[in-house]
Order: sequence, then C-alpha cells, then structure tokens
Amino acid sequence: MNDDLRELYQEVILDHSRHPRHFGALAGATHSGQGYNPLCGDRVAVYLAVDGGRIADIKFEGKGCAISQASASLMTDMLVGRTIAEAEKLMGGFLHLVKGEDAADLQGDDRERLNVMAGVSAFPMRVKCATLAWHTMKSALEGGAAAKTE
Amino acid sequence: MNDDLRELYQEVILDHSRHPRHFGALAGATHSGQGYNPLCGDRVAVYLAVDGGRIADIKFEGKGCAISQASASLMTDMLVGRTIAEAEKLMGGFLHLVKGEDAADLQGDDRERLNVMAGVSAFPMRVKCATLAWHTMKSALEGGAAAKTE
Amino acid sequence: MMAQLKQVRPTVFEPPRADFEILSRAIYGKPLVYLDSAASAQKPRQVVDAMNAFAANDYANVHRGVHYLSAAATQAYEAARGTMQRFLNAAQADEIVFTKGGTEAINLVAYSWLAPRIRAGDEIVLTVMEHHSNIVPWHFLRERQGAVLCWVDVRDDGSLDADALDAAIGAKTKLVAVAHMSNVLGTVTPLKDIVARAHAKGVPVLADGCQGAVHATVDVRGLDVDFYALTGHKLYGPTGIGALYAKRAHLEAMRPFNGGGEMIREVTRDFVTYADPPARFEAGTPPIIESVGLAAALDYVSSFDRNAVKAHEAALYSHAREAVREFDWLRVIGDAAGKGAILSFESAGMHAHDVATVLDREGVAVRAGHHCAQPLMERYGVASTIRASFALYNTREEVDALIEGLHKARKILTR
Amino acid sequence: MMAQLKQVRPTVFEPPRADFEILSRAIYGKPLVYLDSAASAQKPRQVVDAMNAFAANDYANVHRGVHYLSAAATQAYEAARGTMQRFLNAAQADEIVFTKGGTEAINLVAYSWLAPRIRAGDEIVLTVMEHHSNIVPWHFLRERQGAVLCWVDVRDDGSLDADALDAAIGAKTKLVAVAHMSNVLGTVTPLKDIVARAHAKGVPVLADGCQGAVHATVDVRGLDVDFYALTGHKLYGPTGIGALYAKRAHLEAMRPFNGGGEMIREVTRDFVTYADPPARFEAGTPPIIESVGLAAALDYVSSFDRNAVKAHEAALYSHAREAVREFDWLRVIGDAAGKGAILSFESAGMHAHDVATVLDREGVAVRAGHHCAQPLMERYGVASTIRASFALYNTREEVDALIEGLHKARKILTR
Ligand SMILES: Cc1ncc(COP(=O)(O)O)c(C=O)c1O
Ligand SMILES: Cc1ncc(COP(=O)(O)O)c(C=O)c1O
Repeated sequence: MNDDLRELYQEVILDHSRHPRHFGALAGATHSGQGYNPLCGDRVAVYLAVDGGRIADIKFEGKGCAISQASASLMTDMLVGRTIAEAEKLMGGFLHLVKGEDAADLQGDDRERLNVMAGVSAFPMRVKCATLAWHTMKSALEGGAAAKTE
Repeated sequence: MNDDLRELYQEVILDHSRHPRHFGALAGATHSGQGYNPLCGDRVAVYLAVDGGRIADIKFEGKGCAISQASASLMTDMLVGRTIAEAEKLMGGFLHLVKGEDAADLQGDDRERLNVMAGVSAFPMRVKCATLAWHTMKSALEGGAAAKTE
Repeated sequence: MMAQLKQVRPTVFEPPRADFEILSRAIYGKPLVYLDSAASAQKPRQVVDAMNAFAANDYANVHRGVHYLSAAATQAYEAARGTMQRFLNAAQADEIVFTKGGTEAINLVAYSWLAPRIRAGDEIVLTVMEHHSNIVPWHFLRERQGAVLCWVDVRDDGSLDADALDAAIGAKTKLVAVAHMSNVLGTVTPLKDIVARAHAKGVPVLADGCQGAVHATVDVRGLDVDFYALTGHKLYGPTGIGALYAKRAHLEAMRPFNGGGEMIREVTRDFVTYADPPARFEAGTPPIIESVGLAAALDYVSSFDRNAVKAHEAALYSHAREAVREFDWLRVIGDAAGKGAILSFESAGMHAHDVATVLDREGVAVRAGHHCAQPLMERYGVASTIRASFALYNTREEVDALIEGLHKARKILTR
Repeated sequence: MMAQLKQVRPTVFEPPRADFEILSRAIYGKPLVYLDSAASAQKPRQVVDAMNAFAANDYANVHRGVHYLSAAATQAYEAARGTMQRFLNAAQADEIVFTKGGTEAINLVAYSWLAPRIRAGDEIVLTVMEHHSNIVPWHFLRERQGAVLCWVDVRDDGSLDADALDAAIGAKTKLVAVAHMSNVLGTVTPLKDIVARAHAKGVPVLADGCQGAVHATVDVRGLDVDFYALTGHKLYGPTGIGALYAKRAHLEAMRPFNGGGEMIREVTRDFVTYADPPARFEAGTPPIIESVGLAAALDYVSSFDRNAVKAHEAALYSHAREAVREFDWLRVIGDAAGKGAILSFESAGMHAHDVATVLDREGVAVRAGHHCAQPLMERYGVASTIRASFALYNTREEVDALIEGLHKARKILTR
C-alpha cells in the first residue's frame, strides 16, 4: 500500500471519521458557524459555549469525507477547555501543518496529537477538506459569517 | 510589376475609378438602392429610371476603392438601355466572373467588356469590393433594401 | 452484401492510444488511467499539430485584413464553421456561432434570445439532470425578470419521462432546456420526441449537447432542435472554444450579446447597427487558433466509424457495470437503457473524495463531486458521486484498473 | 556606474526573429513583412511549446477534480493568474479574471458592474479614439437603459486633452472608459492623470489596455485604475483568452455575467448562490491551455528589457515616420508626442484597400480599414486608413520594404 495513503488514512483518522467526538447540536451555544466546501459538498456546523474567554463546550455536525470529519472531530477534542487566544494559536499552527508549511508554533502534546493530520500536506487537493472545520470555528469565534473553502 | 496586380489595376479600371461614368444623383428615379461594405467603409448609391421594363437611365454615387468605383461605373455603362431581364442575366454572369467561377452565361461583347474585372478573382479579399455596386443594383430592382457585403 | 456483413460483425475498434501522448505518462509511478473524459477529453496529436501548423504558417487576425495571412486565417476560421455545420448537419454554415465554450453558448441563448422575450410568470421547463450551465442562466432570468423554472424529474433509473416533460409544458412556457446526454447519469434523452412535442405546443427547445455531441452523431435538422450547444474540449478539441447551433430564423431575431469589433455594421457617436448573424454574436477577436483545432478534432472524431466507437465505449461501460455488481457497498446512479459510457456511483461508508484519492494514487483519474449537477445530487439524496467516464482511447484493462482500485479503496478506507 | 552607462547607451535590441517561425515564410515568393501586430501578434515558439508541453503532460479540467492531472492543471491555471497579477502589478491574484479576450473583459464590466448601477440619463464618458470594443458595450446601456454617452474629442495631432476629459465628467457620470493606447493613432493617454481627476469627482475609470499592455509595463496600482482590460493574442499569446483586472472591492460588488459551472456556491431548484470573485465571473470550463500560453507569453515579454524593446519599436516608428515625410500625397493620422509604434495614414487619390493590396503582393502585411474605430475615422473625415504597426520582432529592413511598397503602390495606382 502506498505510503502517502497510509499516512493520510491512519487508523486514528478513520476512527475519528467513523466515531466523531462531540457530534451533535449544542443547547445554549454562545457562538456558531456554518462551513461549506462547494467543490465536494462537504458541510460542517460548529457550536460553541464560550464562558469567560474560555471554550467551555463544543459540538459539531457535518457530512463529508473522512478527512473533513476526522479533522472536525479532532478539532473539537483539542479545543474544548482552551482560552480563545490558545484556540487561535492552535488554529494557526494547524493550518501551517496541513499545508506542509513550517508549524514551529505547534509544540509538545498539541503537535503530537495534530501530527495525525500532517499527511494531508502530500495531498494538496485535500487540504481544504482538512481545514473546513477550522475555518468554520474561526468564523464562529469572529461572529459567525458562513465559512467556505473555495 | 506583379502580373496579378497589372491585371487587377488595368488602365481601364483606373480610368473608370478616376472618371466614373454616370456619376451623380438622378432626378425622377423610379428605383434606388444603398450599398455599404462595413469591412472597408465603401458606400454606393444607385438610382434607376425604369420605363416599360427597360432601364432608361442609371446614376450612381459612391466613395471607395478603385475596384468598387470602377465596378460601379462599368456597371452603369453596361446596364443602361437594357431590359430588367437582361440586366439580371448580366449581373449573374458578373458575379461568376469575379469569383473565378464558370461565367459561360457571359458572352460576346458583354464578356469582352466585363473581362477587365476578371483579375479580381485572384484577390479573394477584394471580391466584395467588386460586387458591392452590383448587389446594390439588384436590391434596387427588387425594391431597395440596403445591400451589404459582409 | 458488404454492408450487411459489416452490420453483423462490427469493426473491432482499436483505441488510438498512440495519438494521445499524455496517455503513456505515469502518475506516482503507475500508468495513467484517464477516466475523466466527461470533464474534459485529452487532445490527439492531430489537433495539436493542426494548431501548431496554423500558428507557424497562416496566423493573423481574421476578417478585417486585406493581406494574405489575414485571408488565410479568415478562410481557416470560416472553414471551421463549415466543418461544424457538417458535423451537426446544419442547413447553413451561418447557423453556427463560435463561442468560448458550451456554457457561453447557452448563456448566449439566455441573453440574446430569451431575456428580451420573457416576462414575469413565464416559464422555462428543464430537467433535474441538467448541468449548472443549463440551469444558472435560467436562474438569472428568474432573479432578474421573474421567470419561473419548471423542473421535470427523472425516473429512478435516470431515464427521462418524455410524458412528464410534455406535461410540464404549458401556456406560459417559453423554452424547454434539456440535456442531450447527462454528464452524471449518462442518460441520453429522447430529444427528437421532446422537440416534436414541444413544437406541437409552439415551444422551442434548447439542447445542451456538451456530452451528447461526443458520443453519437448529431443531426440538428433531423432532430429539428432550435438551439444546440456544444463545447470543444470534450470533443477532443482545444479549450477556449465551443459553438451554438441555432436555426437561422432564431439567430436573425436575436439581439447582440457582447459588444465590440466584428459584430457591428456601423458605429457612430449616437447610434450603432449590427452585423448579420453569426458575426453579430462573435464580438472581438474570436478563438482563431482554437477554431482550427476544433475543426481538426471534428475531423478526427469523424475519421472513425462512429458506431464502432460507440460500441467500444458501450463495451467498456458494460464491463465496468458488470464488475461493480459484486460490490454490495456500491450504488450505481443512472441505469437507463441506451445510456452513454458514464458510470456514476456512491459507496456506503466511503466518501467520494476519499475513494478518488485512493484511485488517484493508483494512477486512476476519476471525478468525485457534484459534477455541476447539484439538483441531481439532491434528487438522489447524495452530496457527491464518483464518476468514471469512458472515451474512445480507453481500454478494457483500464476498466480493470478501476475495479482493482475500488477494491483497494475499500480495503484502505473501511479497515 | 554600470547602471549609468546602461542609461547612456541603451542595450541594442536584437529582434528575436528565430522565435517566430512564421516570420521566415514567403508570401507570393517575397519574404513576409508582418506589420499587422496591432491586429494580432505572432506567437513565439516559447508560447507554442508551453501549450504543447502542458497538453502532452498535464492536461485535465480544472478545479473540480481530486486527481493528479486535475491538480496539475488547476495549479497551472492559477499560476497563470499569478503571472498576470505580477505583470500588471495587481495587489492580489484574485483581482484577475480570465476572459475570452479584451472585448469580453470590457463587456464584463458593462454587464456586471455598470448595468445594475446605471439609470436613464446617467453618463458614460469616453473618447472618440476608442475601439468599438470600448464603445458598443456602452451603446448597449444607451439602447437598453437610457445611458448617455459623452464623447471627448482628441486634438488634431491625436493627443488626448486631459482637461477636456475632466470637463466632460459631471454629476451624472458613472464611468470613464478610455484607451490606454489607441490602436489607430498610437496615442498613449495620460491615464494616471485621468484616473486621479476622475477619482477626485468620485468616478471610476476603465482603461482599455489591449494595446497599452503590449508596449509598456503596466502598473495598475500605480495608476490606481479601477478596471484594466487586456487581450492575450496581441501580447504574443494565444487567441481565446484575455483578462480583466478590477479592484477587489469592485469585483465583490459585481453581479455574475455568464452562468454555469465553477461560478456558483450552491444551486438548488429554487435559488442559486454565487462563488467569490474571480470564480464568480469564470463560468464554465475556462481557456485552460490558453492560460498556460498566456503566462508563457507574459514571461516571454518580461524576459526582455522592456525599455529596450520600447526604444526598438520607437526607432522603427521614427524611421517610418521620417521616410513618409517625403510623400506629399500621404497624410499621417496621429502624431502625438510619446506615441506608440503605430503608423496610420491616408493617401490622396489612393484608397487604403488598393494600397494594402499592392503592399500585400510585395509581402508586406498591413491593415486597411476603419480598425474598429469608426467614430475616429469620422473625426478625421476618412473612411479608412492604412495602418502599419511595429512589434518587437520587426526590423529596420522591414520598414524599408514598407516604404518601397508604398512607392510601388503609388506607381501602380496613379499611373
Ligand atoms: C452536460 C454539460 N453541459 C454543459 C457543460 C459546460 O461546458 P463548458 O464547461 O465547456 O462550458 C458541461 C461540461 O462541463 C456538461 O457536461
Ligand atoms: C484598443 C483595443 N481595444 C480592444 C480590442 C479588442 O480586443 P479583442 O479583439 O482581442 O477582444 C482591440 C483589438 O482588437 C484594441 O486594439
């Protein structure tokens, strides 16, 4: 089997995509955002409960490819409990990582957990799948205009 | 000097273009037509006095290249005094001649006089210059919609 | 006797692989298996050579020049129009308007023919299998002028019910806009019947022939269709060119679309008059070199026994169709009788993009997505499908590579 | 020190004849002397080779595909956009919309930006030297929506009086549409000044750069121009492609033009939403192979010292201009200071088409006609002119051939 493919479709990714964490709607959300990738039809909605500058809870709903669903699931897992400033830093690092750019801002445990997505960088046509949820999260935090990745 | 050019710009042609016969307006015209070649801006107007099925008088006005002016002048010279049926036959023959097609319908003296225009057939981009006045004459006889040669 | 023999034993069609240099390239070390011709076909060397020779010997701008090269270029351009006329069996060459592509051909009808004729409440009948290029121009007329879009459904197998289409045509219908062949389902619509029934109610028909013209001979006169749009790059021709066939009377009644050089009779400060069709609709310098390439592509396509090509493509499709029957996790979308060589499917538990990514690493190029047919995706309740499309250069071995790739995708993505 | 030396003795520019195969062909047994580049330029082998290599290695449809070739083609297409951005010094690549040509670029502004903004009585300011492509789209708005065209005259020498243009801009002016360089007079307009003064009155400016972009570097940011239209085939690039530069804010405020694939966000039966620019304006399969050729053409042009090219063309023009001074039967039209390398003239007693026909038999290709600028012909009281235009590949000997040909024409036509 092709190495790049093995790297892309790791067990962790497939597991996240099949058993997404934090899936569903969130009663009492303070922020939400809608994301859509018109190229493949992937959709994602994220719901956030922010309390005192900290992300107290996250949920997401969506439909799409393994990469986009896994990425959304992983994101919710990693962002819950963080401050908004921390979340933004992580988002920036993630974008660098999946584009194959220098992701020096990602370190330690964060780096290790997000590394499962690094394989995406070998598939330029799939980067947008990986970033959809993250862009949507960003727009939710910024006030909720629909995110998109054309 | 190039043979084709000599053939095209014969003395007779240049003479007709410089000293056009039957040039001007025609008081008491029964038919008239306007011709325009949008590609080069050539214009021609023909005026006819038809009497008992016979072209009693013709005049033309126009502005354009040597070929178009000579062709108009020659046409008026040759059509005056003819019946409409004769004129139509001559027009058909002329069109064949300048396109380099079989012009068997042109004979005798007519053939000889029109032969000065035969050189046009070696210049496909100029055929429309030669035919403008003739198309205009045809449309005048048919009732006078503006002729054009795009 | 010979003719009969030929019918009994059709020529075995040998895919002309050598004409397509790109087909011998490798992708990630694997031979390219190009099954995306419905998106765009590869170009044979005959097309590329014709364009190169023209550029090297006869190129100049068309129409306005007296000089030799301009005459040569004009002749080549107008000859291409004649080639297209014959390809479609149009009555006259000046019923052919060259456009930048199939999309522009349809927009030309929307802007120049329908827009000045349609009023709020007037209806346009179209089908759910249309490509966005045969939907969005009509949505513009809805948004801007209050037109109403009347959608005709397809049957579950993807076939079009001509009765349903006929029933949708009412007193307010101004146009029927329908694909000749669907780019997703492969369905070939009963165009002749549709036209006859629409005409019986006095309604003109526009056929989107972007796919239809590739896979069978088109006879616009036999079909009696009013407008027929097609695109060069799917016909093994260059990008940047397409064509609209329209009946002469329609063209004459159409107002200009783009304004500029070539399409006028006279321009003054105060007014403008327009050239006759087709020039009226070809503002600006046209795709001159592309017209030469397109003519070469039509000649290329016509150089084969087109029925043999069709049989070849049908055989590839059948082979693929049969092979995927064993995949119980795969649902084929579009199974109409007589359909063209396009296989679309979704797969349970695997997203189209993931499958396409795995196939790609095997060298197999397919499309994954909505194929610019979102209403059709909606109709079948899918966000996207995988589409493998077969062209005259494809082989049975390439179909096998697709099937093999699908096995792999299943193994990787559902492990 | 070096830089200074270079300024004192500019590089002698050697016309790259070998790059243009067509230039070594014969016409009626005489060497081709191609002086019709303002109508369309010949294509260097670098452009043809780039297109061939792309077609042979990387061709597929763009944007919608996951597979390797589609990614490669998308990358090439978007890279071409970046090349155009740098060529024009635009701020962002997504301020570049690829069109089918310069004409369509201007029509795009008319249909998508101005049409929804203009009311009966609103004014469009333009000059009498505009090409029909920068006139007819505005006539459409006059015919269809009651816009008023306000014409600015040129001075007798063909130069544009920026004061006169400024004076024409009033409270109802919605757009100034002006050529960067005239295709007949060769006049280069004071675009930066025009833009500054129009902006002072809150009026945007569209520059028709179809000629301007060929003969000098363009800096849309420095000019602060709102819209800049250009065409590929005059820039030594392929036919079938052009581009519109527009400021991002304008693009975002523009409604779609053609409807179809690629330009939508979402299509349903009942509504449609549109993609962001530039995709919003690139409906259908774009001129993909042509984009590669256009990028190669821009790279080709940029590979020279553009000031040296300009000086070379100016020297050819001066040589011709001086030589025709001795012809008292010839009137040059367009003598503005700083003009580009286009020589237009009429000749007493000889019609332009007759002259061009004689020149053609000498191998000399020039244009004769109205050059799609009828209001300008009207302004100078001529039906047509002869136009010789000089490009980077022309030589002093070719100018001599033109002069020689004019002597012959005189001899033949006035004997
Ligand atoms: C059925 C159909 N119609 C229209 C089009 C549009 O053609 P183009 O993109 O060449 O304008 C396509 C292809 O994209 C198609 O498959
Ligand atoms: C000044 C000017 N504007 C616009 C155009 C139109 O360009 P195109 O014919 O490539 O659309 C031309 C050339 O024909 C031109 O010279």
